[in-house]
Amino acid sequence: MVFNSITQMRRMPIFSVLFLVIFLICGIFGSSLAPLDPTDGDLSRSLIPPFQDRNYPLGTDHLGRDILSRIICGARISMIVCIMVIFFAGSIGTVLALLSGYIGGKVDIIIMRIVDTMLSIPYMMIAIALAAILRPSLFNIIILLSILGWTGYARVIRGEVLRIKDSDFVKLAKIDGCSKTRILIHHIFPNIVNTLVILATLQVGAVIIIESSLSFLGLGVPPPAPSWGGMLADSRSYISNWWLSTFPGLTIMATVLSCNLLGEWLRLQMDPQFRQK
Amino acid sequence: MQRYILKRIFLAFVTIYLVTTLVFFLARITGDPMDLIMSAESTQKDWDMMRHQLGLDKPIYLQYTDFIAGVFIGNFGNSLRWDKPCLSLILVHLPATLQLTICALLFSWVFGISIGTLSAMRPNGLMDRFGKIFAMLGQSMPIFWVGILLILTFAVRWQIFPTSGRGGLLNLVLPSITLGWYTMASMTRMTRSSMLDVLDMEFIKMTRIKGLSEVLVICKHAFKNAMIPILTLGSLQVGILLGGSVITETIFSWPGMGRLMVQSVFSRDFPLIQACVIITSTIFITINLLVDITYGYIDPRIRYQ
Amino acid sequence: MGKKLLEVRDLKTHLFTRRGVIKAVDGVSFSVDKNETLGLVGESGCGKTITCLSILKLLPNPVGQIVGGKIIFDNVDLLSKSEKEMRKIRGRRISMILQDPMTSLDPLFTIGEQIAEPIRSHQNLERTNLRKKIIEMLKLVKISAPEARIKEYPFQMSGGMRQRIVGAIALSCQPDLLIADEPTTALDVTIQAQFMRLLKEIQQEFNMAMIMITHDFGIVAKVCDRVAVMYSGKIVESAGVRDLFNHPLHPYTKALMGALPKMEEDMEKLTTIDGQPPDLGHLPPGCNFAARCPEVKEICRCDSPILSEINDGHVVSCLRVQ
Amino acid sequence: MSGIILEVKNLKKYFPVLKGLVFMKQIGLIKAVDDISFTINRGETFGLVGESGCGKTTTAKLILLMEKITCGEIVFDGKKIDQQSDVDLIEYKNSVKAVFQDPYSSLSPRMRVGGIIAEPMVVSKTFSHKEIRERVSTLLDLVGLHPDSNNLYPHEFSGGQRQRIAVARALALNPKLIILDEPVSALDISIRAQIINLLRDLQNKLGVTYLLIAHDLAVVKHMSKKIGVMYLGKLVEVAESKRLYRNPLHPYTQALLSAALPSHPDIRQEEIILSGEVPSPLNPPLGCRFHTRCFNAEAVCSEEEPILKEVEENHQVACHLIKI
Repeated sequence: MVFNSITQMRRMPIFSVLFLVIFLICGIFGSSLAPLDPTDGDLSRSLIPPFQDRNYPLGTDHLGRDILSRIICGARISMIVCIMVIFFAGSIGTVLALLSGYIGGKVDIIIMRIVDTMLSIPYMMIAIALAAILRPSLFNIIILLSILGWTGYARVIRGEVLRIKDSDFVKLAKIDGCSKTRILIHHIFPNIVNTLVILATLQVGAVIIIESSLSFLGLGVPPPAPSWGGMLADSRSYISNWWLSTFPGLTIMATVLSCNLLGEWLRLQMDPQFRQK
Repeated sequence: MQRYILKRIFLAFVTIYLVTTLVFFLARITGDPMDLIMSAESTQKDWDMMRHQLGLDKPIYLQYTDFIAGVFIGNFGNSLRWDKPCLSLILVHLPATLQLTICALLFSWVFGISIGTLSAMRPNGLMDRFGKIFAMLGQSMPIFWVGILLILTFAVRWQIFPTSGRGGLLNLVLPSITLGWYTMASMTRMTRSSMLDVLDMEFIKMTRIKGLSEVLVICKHAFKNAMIPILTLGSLQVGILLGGSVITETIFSWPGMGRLMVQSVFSRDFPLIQACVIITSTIFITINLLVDITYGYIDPRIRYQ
Repeated sequence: MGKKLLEVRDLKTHLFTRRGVIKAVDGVSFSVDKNETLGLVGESGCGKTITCLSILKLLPNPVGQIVGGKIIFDNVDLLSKSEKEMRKIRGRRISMILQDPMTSLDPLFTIGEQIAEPIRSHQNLERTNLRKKIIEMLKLVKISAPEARIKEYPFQMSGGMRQRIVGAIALSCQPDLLIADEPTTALDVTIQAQFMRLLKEIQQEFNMAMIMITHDFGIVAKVCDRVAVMYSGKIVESAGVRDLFNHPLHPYTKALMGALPKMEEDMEKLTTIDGQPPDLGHLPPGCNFAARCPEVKEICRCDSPILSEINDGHVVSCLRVQ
Repeated sequence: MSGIILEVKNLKKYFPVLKGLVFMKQIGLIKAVDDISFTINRGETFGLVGESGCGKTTTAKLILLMEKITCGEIVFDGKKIDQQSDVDLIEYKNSVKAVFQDPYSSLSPRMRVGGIIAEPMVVSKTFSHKEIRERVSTLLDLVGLHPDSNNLYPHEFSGGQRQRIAVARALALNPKLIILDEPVSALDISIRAQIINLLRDLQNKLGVTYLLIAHDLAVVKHMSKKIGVMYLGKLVEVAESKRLYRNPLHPYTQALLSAALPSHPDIRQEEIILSGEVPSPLNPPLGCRFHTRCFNAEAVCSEEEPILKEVEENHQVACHLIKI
C-alpha cells in the first residue's frame, strides 16, 4: 500500500476506522472488557428494558443475560471468522487466479469453470446445504465461508492478471529474459495487491452478514457462545421487546457499514484509473 | 445470433450438469451421508436397511450415474421426512417462493434503477447524496434484521400489515421489501455508477452536440448503454434473492421452498436438500441464460458475432 | 475580411475540482469570420477543447463553469441563452466533430438512426424525406452504397468511415460553424488526407466557418486561414496563417515550429522546449511560459503580458515583443 | 564501423483464424507479415513506415522473438538466430532491446525507477550490486534525468520523462540494436522533440543501431538513414531516406508522401488522395496488394504479385510498372 501524499489521507472515513478499532479491541479482549458474564442468565431479571437499570444499560434478554456484554463478546466470533475467512479465501482465490490468468490454457478453463459453477448456485443455498452437511461449529463455519468466498477473488484477480499480462512492462520484462516466476513475483503480484486489499475489506461486510444469517437460522456457531446473529434469532419470539433485536442489529450494521465505507475509500485511493490521471 | 443462443444454451446445460455433480460430491466428500440421516440410537440393522434403501451401498460411480440419470428425468428420490418424491414437494412450495422473489425483484428494480438514474444525472446533488447514504445503509443491513424491524414497526406497533403467512396482497408487502432491500441498494449503486460511466463517454457528448433534449440523451442513449451492466447485476441478484428467500420465509413463516429447505436441514432430509439446491440453481442458471440472450437483442455487436 | 460570425471576448472557464480551481481557459479572445477557418493550436491540456465546449455550453457538469466573458454568435451573446435555446443552436447552427471516431458513435444504434436524430429534432421532415436526407448526407461524406449502410452499426465500420459518419451527423443541418476537435489524429495518414479534403470541400459547398483544433502545425498550414496559438489557458499569439509561419513572434510559437521535423529540409537538431507545461491549478505570477522560455527576461517572471496588436491582425502576448 | 548488423530474410507470420462452437477449426489465415526481407547497417537507423495493420509492429515482435516466426530467418551480427540454442538466444536477447509507444504502460507502477532500469542487469546475473547501482546512475545521467529519480515511482514522472526511463532501461545492457516502436507518437510536440533529439544523441555517442517503427513520415525521415515502406504485410519500397523523399517510385509511397502535412502554408504539393481503405489482411487482394487502390493499376497488377527488386543503387521497389 502506498499513499502518495497526505492529501489522499484527508478524506479517510475516521468514524469507520475508529469503529473497526473498537470492534477489534472487543474481539480480542471481549471477555475481560464486558461488564458482566455474557452467558450468566437469571430468569428473575429477564427482559429488563434498556436505560433503566444501571447494571444493564442495554437491558437484558429473555434469560436475563446482559445485552451489552453479549454484544461485546459476540464481536469475537465475527472477528475470528472474518480474519480466517479472508485469509483462507483470499489466499486460495489469489493463487488460483494467478495460475489461471498467467498460465492460461486448460488450467484457466478448468478453474474458471469451477468458479462459474460455484457462482451458479445461489450463495445462501449452498451455505445452508454445506452448513447442514458440516454441522455447526466455529471451525466448520470458517471452512464453509472460505469454500464459498474464494470465487470472488479468483474472478476479479484473474481479470487483473490478464490485463497486467498484456501491458507493455510485462512484455519488456519478457524481452529482457525475466523468468516466469520473476514476472509473477516482481511484476504481476505487486500490481494486484491493491485490488486484493480492496476485495478483502469489502469481503468483511459480506462475511459478517452471512455468518450472522447462518447463526440466525441456527446453523452458525452453536449456543451458548454469544453471536450477533444468534441474538437476533432469539429475539424473534419476543418481538415486542424491541431492544432484543435493535442493539445487535445496529451493531452488525455499524460494523458492515464501516467496512464498506473503508473499502470504498480504499478503492477511490488505489484504483489505478483514478490515480494515473 | 443463432450460434450465440445455441452456445449459451449449451453452456447452461454444462453448468447445470456441473452443479449437479458438485452437489453430489460435496455431500459425500465430507463423510458418509448416513451420519447425517441416522440418529445416534439407531441399530446396525436400521443402518443397513436405510443404506440399501437409498442406494448408498453401491459403489460410488454407480451411485453417481444413478443420481445423474435420476436428476435428468426429474427423479430426486423420496424425501425422508415426508416420504414423498422430492420434486412434487418442491413443486408445491415453488409458486410461493416465485411470487415472493418476483415481487422483491420488481420492488428493488423499480426503486433501485430510478434512484440510481436520478443520482447519476446530478452527481453530488441532493438526490445523489440521499441515494449514496441509502445504498450504503441498505447494503449494510442484514435482511433478517430488516425483516424484524419491519415487523416491529408496521405489524406490531402500527398494525398496518400482517406479521406472517401467505394470503392477500397485504401479506406480500413486508416480505417483499425485506427480501428486496439489499438488492435494491446494490441496484441503486450499480445503476448510478454505470450511468455515470456511460454519461462520461464521447458518444453522449455527441448526442448533446446534436442538440437532442436531455430526456432523449438519458432515456434513449445513456439508459440503453447502461442496461448491459445493470442486467448482469440483475441476473446475479436473482441468486441473492433465491438465497435470501430462505431467511425471509423463515421470518415471515412464508410457505415456500426456502422454509422447506430449512425444515429439511433440521430434519436431516438429505435427498430433499440436494433437490432444493439443484432446482434453485437450475432456475438461477435459466434466468442467466435468458439475460444472456437479451444481451443479443440490446447489443448488435453480439447479435452479428 | 468578411463579417464576424463568432466572437469570443475574454472568456474565462474554470474547472472546480476536488483539488482546487483549475483555470482551464483564462481570458481567451478570438473571432471567426464567415467562411473562414481558424486554427486553434496548442499542446494537450492547454484549454483548446474546453474553449470550444464553452462555446457550445457543454462543459462537464458541475465541474466546469464559465465565470466570465462573452461569446457572441451572430450578434447574440450565447451566455445569455437558456439551455432550451442553446439546444436549438447546437447541431443546427454550431456543430462539432470529436477526436476519436471509435467512441463518438453510440454502439447500440444504427448509423441511419444516429444521423436522423439531429435532423428530426431541428427540422420537420416526414419519413420518406428523412430517409432521403440521410442518404443524401451519406453521399455527401462519400460513403458508398448509402442505402445499405443506413441499417449498419458503427462496429461494422473502419475508423475512417466512422469519422465520416460523425461528419455527416455534424453537418446534417448545415451549420454555420463547425468545430473540429483534432478530427484526424486517430486516423491513418492517407485516410487523414481523405478526410481533410472532404471537410474542405463541404466547407466550400455550405459556406461554413470552421474552428480547427489541432496540435499539428501541418494541419494548420494545409487548411487554416488564421491561427491562434494557446498555451496554458491563454492565447499567446494570433495571426493570419502566412503571417504566422513567416514571422512567428512569440517564443512559444517559434519553439513549437522548430520542434517539428520537416519533410522538406534536413535538420540536424530539433528545437526543444525544456520542462513541462505549468500546473493550471497553481500558476506562478508573470508570464505562464516564463519558466520554459529561451528568451526570458527578468520582467517576464513578475508581470503578466497582455495580447496586443503588432501588425495588422497579428496579435501577440509577450513582454519582449511589445 | 560499418557492415550489416541485422538481416531479415523472407520473414513470414501467419495467424490462423479459428471459429467453432466447441471444437475450433481453422477457417483462414491472416497474413500479417508476408515474405519481407531487409538489412540494417550497424550504427544506422532503419525506419519502417506504413499505416495501421500493415504489419510493422508484427515485424518488430518477430525480431524481438515475442511471436513465433512462421517462416524465414533472422541473421544478427553474422549469426543465424536459432530459436533452439539457449546460449545464442541469451546473447541475442541481451543485444536487442525495445522501447514501446505508451510510456504509461511500459513502466510497472509498483517498481521504483532504479529497479526498472536495473532489471535487465539483475536478470542477466553478470553484474554485482555495486556495478548495477553505478550503471543506473550513469544511465539516468545519459538520458538526462536527475540521479535522485532512482528512488521514485513512475507515477511521479510525466510522459516524456517516463519515455526517458524506458530508453535508459533499454540501454542497460549496452545493446547493439534497439527497436523503437512508435517511441514519440504518444507525446506532446514539445516533448516529442526532446525525445527525438535524445535518441539521436545517444546514437552518435554509443553507436547503437535503431529500427524505428512509426506512422509519422516526417519523424521517420528525420531520424532514419534508410526507410522501408510497408503495405498490407509486404515491403513495397526500400530506399535511402533522402532518395525516397525526392524520388518515390511506388504509387503507395507517392500517395503517402503527398498525404504528409506541409510545414508551411506556401508549400502546395500535388495531392494524391487514395480512394477506399486498406483491405483486410484476411483474404488480401490477389496480385499486387495495392492494386485495388492504385491510381495507375494495369491488368497485370491484379494477376501477378510483384517482387521487390533493385531499380537503382540502394533503392528497391515492388511494382510491375517500374521498369529498370
